[in-house]
Amino acid sequence: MNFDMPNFLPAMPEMFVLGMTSLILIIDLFLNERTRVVSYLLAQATLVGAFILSLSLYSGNAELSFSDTFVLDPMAGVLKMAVYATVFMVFLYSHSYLRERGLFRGEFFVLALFGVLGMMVLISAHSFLTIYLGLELMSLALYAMVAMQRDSRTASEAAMKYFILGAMASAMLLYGMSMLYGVTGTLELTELSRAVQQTQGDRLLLVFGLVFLLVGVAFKLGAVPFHMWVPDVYHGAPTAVTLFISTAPKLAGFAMLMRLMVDGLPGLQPQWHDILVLLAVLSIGVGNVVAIAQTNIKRMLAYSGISHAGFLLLGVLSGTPEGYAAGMFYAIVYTIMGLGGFGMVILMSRAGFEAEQLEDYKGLNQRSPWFALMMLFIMFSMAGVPPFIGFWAKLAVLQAVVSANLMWLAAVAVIFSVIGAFFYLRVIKLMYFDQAREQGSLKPGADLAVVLSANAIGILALGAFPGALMALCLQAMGA
Amino acid sequence: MSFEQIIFYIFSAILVAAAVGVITVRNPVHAALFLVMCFITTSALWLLLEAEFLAITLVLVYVGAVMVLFLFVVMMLDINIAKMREGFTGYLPLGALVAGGTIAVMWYVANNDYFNLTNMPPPERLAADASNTRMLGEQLYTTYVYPFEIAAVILLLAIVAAITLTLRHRTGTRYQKIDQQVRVKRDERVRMVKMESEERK
Amino acid sequence: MQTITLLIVLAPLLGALIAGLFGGTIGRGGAHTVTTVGVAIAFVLSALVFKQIAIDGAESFNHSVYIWLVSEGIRFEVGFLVDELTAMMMVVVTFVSLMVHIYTIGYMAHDEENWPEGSGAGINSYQRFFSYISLFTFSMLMLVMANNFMQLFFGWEAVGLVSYLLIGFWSVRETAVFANLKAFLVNRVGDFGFLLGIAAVLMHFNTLDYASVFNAVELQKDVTISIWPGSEWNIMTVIAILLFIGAMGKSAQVPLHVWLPDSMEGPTPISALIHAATMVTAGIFMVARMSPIYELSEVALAVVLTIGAITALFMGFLGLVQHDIKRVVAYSTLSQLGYMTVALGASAYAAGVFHLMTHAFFKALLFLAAGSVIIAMHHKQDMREMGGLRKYMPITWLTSLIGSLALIGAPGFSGFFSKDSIIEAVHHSTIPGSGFAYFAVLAGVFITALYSFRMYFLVFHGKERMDEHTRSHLHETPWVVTVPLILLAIPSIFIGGPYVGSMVFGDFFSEAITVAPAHDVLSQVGFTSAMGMIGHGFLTAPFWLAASGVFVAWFLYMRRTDLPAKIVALPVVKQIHWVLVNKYGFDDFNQAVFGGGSRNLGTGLWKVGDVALIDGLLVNGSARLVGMVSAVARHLQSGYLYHYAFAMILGLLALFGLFVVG
Amino acid sequence: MIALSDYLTVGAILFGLSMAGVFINRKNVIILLMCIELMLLAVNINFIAFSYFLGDSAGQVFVFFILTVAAAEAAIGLAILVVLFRNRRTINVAELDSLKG
Repeated sequence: MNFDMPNFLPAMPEMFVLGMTSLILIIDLFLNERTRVVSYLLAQATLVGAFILSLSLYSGNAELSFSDTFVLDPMAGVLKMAVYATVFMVFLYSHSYLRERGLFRGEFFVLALFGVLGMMVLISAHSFLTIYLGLELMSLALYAMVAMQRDSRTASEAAMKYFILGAMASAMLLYGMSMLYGVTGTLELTELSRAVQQTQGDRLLLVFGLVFLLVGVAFKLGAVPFHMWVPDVYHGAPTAVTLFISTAPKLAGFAMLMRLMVDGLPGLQPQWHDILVLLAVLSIGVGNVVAIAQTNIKRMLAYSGISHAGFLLLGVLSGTPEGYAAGMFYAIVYTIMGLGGFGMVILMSRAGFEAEQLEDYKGLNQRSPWFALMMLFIMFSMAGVPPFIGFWAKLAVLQAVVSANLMWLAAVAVIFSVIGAFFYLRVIKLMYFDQAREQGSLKPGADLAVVLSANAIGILALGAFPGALMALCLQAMGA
Repeated sequence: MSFEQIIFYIFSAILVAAAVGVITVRNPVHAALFLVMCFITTSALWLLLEAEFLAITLVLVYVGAVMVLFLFVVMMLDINIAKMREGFTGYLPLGALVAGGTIAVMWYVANNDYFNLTNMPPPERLAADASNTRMLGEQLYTTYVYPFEIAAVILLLAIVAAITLTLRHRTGTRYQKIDQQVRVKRDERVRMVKMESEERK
Repeated sequence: MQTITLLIVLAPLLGALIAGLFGGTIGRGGAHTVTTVGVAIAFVLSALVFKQIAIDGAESFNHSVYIWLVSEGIRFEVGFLVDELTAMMMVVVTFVSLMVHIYTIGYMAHDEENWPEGSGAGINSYQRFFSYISLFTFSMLMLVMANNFMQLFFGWEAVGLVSYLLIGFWSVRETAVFANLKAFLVNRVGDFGFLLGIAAVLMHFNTLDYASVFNAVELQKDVTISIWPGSEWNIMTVIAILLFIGAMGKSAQVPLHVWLPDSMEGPTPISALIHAATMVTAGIFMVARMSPIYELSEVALAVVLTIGAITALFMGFLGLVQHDIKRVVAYSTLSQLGYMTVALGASAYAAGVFHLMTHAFFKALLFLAAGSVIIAMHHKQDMREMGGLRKYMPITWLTSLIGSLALIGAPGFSGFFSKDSIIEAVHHSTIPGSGFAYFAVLAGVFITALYSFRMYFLVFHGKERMDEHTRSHLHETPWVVTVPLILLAIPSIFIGGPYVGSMVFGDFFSEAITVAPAHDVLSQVGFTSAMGMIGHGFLTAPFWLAASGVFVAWFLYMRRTDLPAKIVALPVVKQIHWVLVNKYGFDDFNQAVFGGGSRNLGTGLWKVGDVALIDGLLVNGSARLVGMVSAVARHLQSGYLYHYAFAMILGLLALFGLFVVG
Repeated sequence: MIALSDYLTVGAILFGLSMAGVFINRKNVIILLMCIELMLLAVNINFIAFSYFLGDSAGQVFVFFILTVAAAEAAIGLAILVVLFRNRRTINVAELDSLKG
């Protein structure tokens, strides 16, 4: 028996995050209410450290390790850094929200960091095994976080629904993996793609497995018809957790899609292309249309997220590196916008009051012109109005679709996003033209005010200079 | 029909019947016991497939730990089983349709020629002293060391999450804090208060 | 030059940002100082640019400042094109804006009275207002200085946005909010055409840069496209008409004019700045800028001419029956915009733009004077409650008189030169519809004189009809109000004579504006000097029409004040009057058609006439359909776990059915 | 001899039954958790059967991990169930409908 020592270097960020998380877990035992902030600071330090590590490891090459179950390529590097940055923002946003609701506990940060670790594993996965384990590590952390507000009826209901449906979805994913394993005899993605290419004739079995796999991915991304959990969970979870669930896991979900489809099954491109077209059309349609009937802003943003997931799929299904880059760009941009959208909900809320209803946004302009303007940026960006970054993201995926000769698909996407623009504009109308229900100006904490302003202005600034981020995505996809 | 086949069909039949039991009985305790039966019969099938270690693990870990946890929760939650018995058969046809549809498609795929005996003949039986456990162990600690570590993290996460969600500090309970009780001083317990005498009304 | 142009644009923007974001901190004084200084800087620098370009004859300036994105060879960029046309617009915009800034200090001094007690919306409204008008100045400058279609569209939308914000500024008034909605909806129709026009440009020229497009038009002039099977359209005609639909919305041409009178719900300085002097002329400016395209399509020119003539004449009539002082001025603006459009249609772009300039001064003057009267009258706007204000407010009176004389085109005043040039140009035009247009602009002269002096006499002369309380408080407005009036009165008199020779009949605009030789009517008019024009002016029909208008006004509203009521009582006149009071029934017709249900959307849309009718049905109908689908679809999200699971299983089975078995 | 397809058929039947179980069970969340265990069991049967017939140990390794994860999953699922019961005094699936639309 011989055992070659694997190369640990590419996995340094994972090891660092795990070590720090365990450290926080122990240190937190010795903290009380007043000193709890140490856990928070350590968690932030963990993310910063991981960012630095990933950045220093970033190179143009792909590096395999741990018997090819792990890969560090440019896509993994960029997505991981995006995850750290996103979660860093999530923590910043959540800090005072958690404090006001008695949720400011070490476990929140520990679970979130476990979730981050899961995303990292998923992003760097190069075998069915690591994809599954990363996915589960991330999902289990998320289930627990949703239920963390133990005295909330809605949170526990949301957690239960999320758990049951999520477990079903991962079982389906596993079933698909078992079929593909049975046909190809391997779990490793490169070997898998080779074996798929060599499989002659009847591809029935492969497609059968593929469908199951895509169900699992579509569930994570919240694509129709596997989206039913999204609105309920976003609505029921504490807003800080919603903020977490709605952002960083999308990046991981995108990575999972890319690993499975592009790295693992390029040979089935015609088949998954068709399936993704269907999922994308349904998602964009249902997301935009049903959002109109919502009165709760968290649900509205949830449906908006569903439609964004559809757009993300549009980028991937084109099957070109440019398309993948567009999808990645979209995922990152959506994360930034989702942070802003739910961040605004946090900013408007205070102890004992959740600003969840659209009505709560009436006359925001009178109460705080600045934050009304910031919200306007975010809504315009989500609606895809130039010059905000959301516009470029939509443009990029539509270009990818058009270049794949799917004119009709682009047209459908545009029509539905025009319909969808209505509900974003309604928020703006409420803010600017309606009479406020409550008087008194909005006075958020200084940290929240700064974070949200930076986030919203970032949306505008990136819209003015989209080139760098786009170039990064293109580079990561080797386009 | 060979002995192997007899074993296979008997256990498979019990497995399927027990699975039907799990999803149809009302009483969750019965359902849990049916599930135990599923696990045990499955482990028998796995023995046929020369996966001895996993077959034993399934019984030890699943039946021994996980299903006990299930039963424990069922008992703890004190659910009104009488109410659980209402309505149900109404959805059965639709359920049967779903199950039938899914199984039909999957059966159609599973019985693809690709998987028949000629295309995929069973391998030679391993020698009696071949250790399945050793084989798995060697793999786990070398090739699959990275997933193995992640699995460890998942278990840690499960511990943290389960405790976070369910641990309660009961406010009504009184604890004895012996060290403090012993160290108590008179001034901490007795306070002299000067008061004006009051008239009886 | 690049630094200067950037400074011109950024100074007002910076002022707007400071006043808007830190309004609470810097207070009222800080807000008006910072914005006024910002605009003053822009004005001084614009004047400098004008001197360099127009007087010293420097090369026109065309540079990209910043490339936003290059997508498939198409550049999206920010850049400035400064030629004679732009330089003139810049001076006009910044000058009027500066005057309005100063004036607003006085006009809005007591703005808190306009808000209900304790209203959250009224907090810092003063600072907000300054922020908006500075932001408007920035947007307008971006619009006129653009060197490409994308920036033009940005400016176009930005001025629109600020305009809506300002119309609905007093958001606690229901009328203001309604007017705001109306302006928004009507402009959407126009913008839709505009956007389609830009899209057509992009499609056919594959660039958004003005210079590249204009260089390419000659090659493309005979290209046709088929809009629906069996009909071939010249691409230039299509582009020109689509762009003009945008201009119709912004410059309030019939039938997209309905929003402008209602926009008077906004504070008066806004009416002067946005709805008289600058924003509404954006359409005129745009058409003049696009002259190389319009010159290639006689069909488009005829459309422009006809629409302009209709607006010039019929909107003037409506000014006769209004009692609200601001609305009279608003209808007069509509009518004057019609004149400019007529000039464009007749290919006399220079005359149109020249009228744009003179009009900006004297109409801003009239509005601000009206505002001055309104301040003195404690925010009453009904002319029937005024009269004899001359002795209380001498400066306002005198400047109003100057403004009115300029408006009716009294020889020697600025309006005379511009308006007479237009009339003469139309007279020589051979574009289809020019006969009607000539009649319309001539008749318009009489109407203009009549309503202008009706207003003048009702307000400043005759019996004092206001109540005792108001009368006892009447006095001239403070200097921040009167100084801008005086400063605007000066160009209202003098700007015409010195420049008409070079700007209209000379080659001042020859670089900026293209006129096909066949259409060059201005050269046929044959004036060369201002004095010659004045001398000629006394002999021609327009002068006598204007004079008779003034006379009739004097007779009806000074001598025989009983007559107007009697005339209106005459059977035929009564009906006409009814039609006019109801603004040709634009509003009521649509109200009746749409009625009940979707009233808000409906009333906004019907006013746009036939187009909107179809639009209304389609848009409304489909919006409702989507709403219904949405309401039904959300019930699928039943909240039940087993339904969700069922959906997933069905999804899985459907994918099997489609991709595995099928 | 027992063919691979026989094992796969058992797995398929189990998987289909447990999916139907999630759908028809409207009273008790615990049964849903059991159905999920059953689903994973079906997957495991597949993996082990493939592993045996392919002569490749990776399938068994995968099952090892699935068992681990499933145990963790059960623990968290039951914890959520306990929280739910404490909040609502019921674990009736049909009463979990306060979030909808």
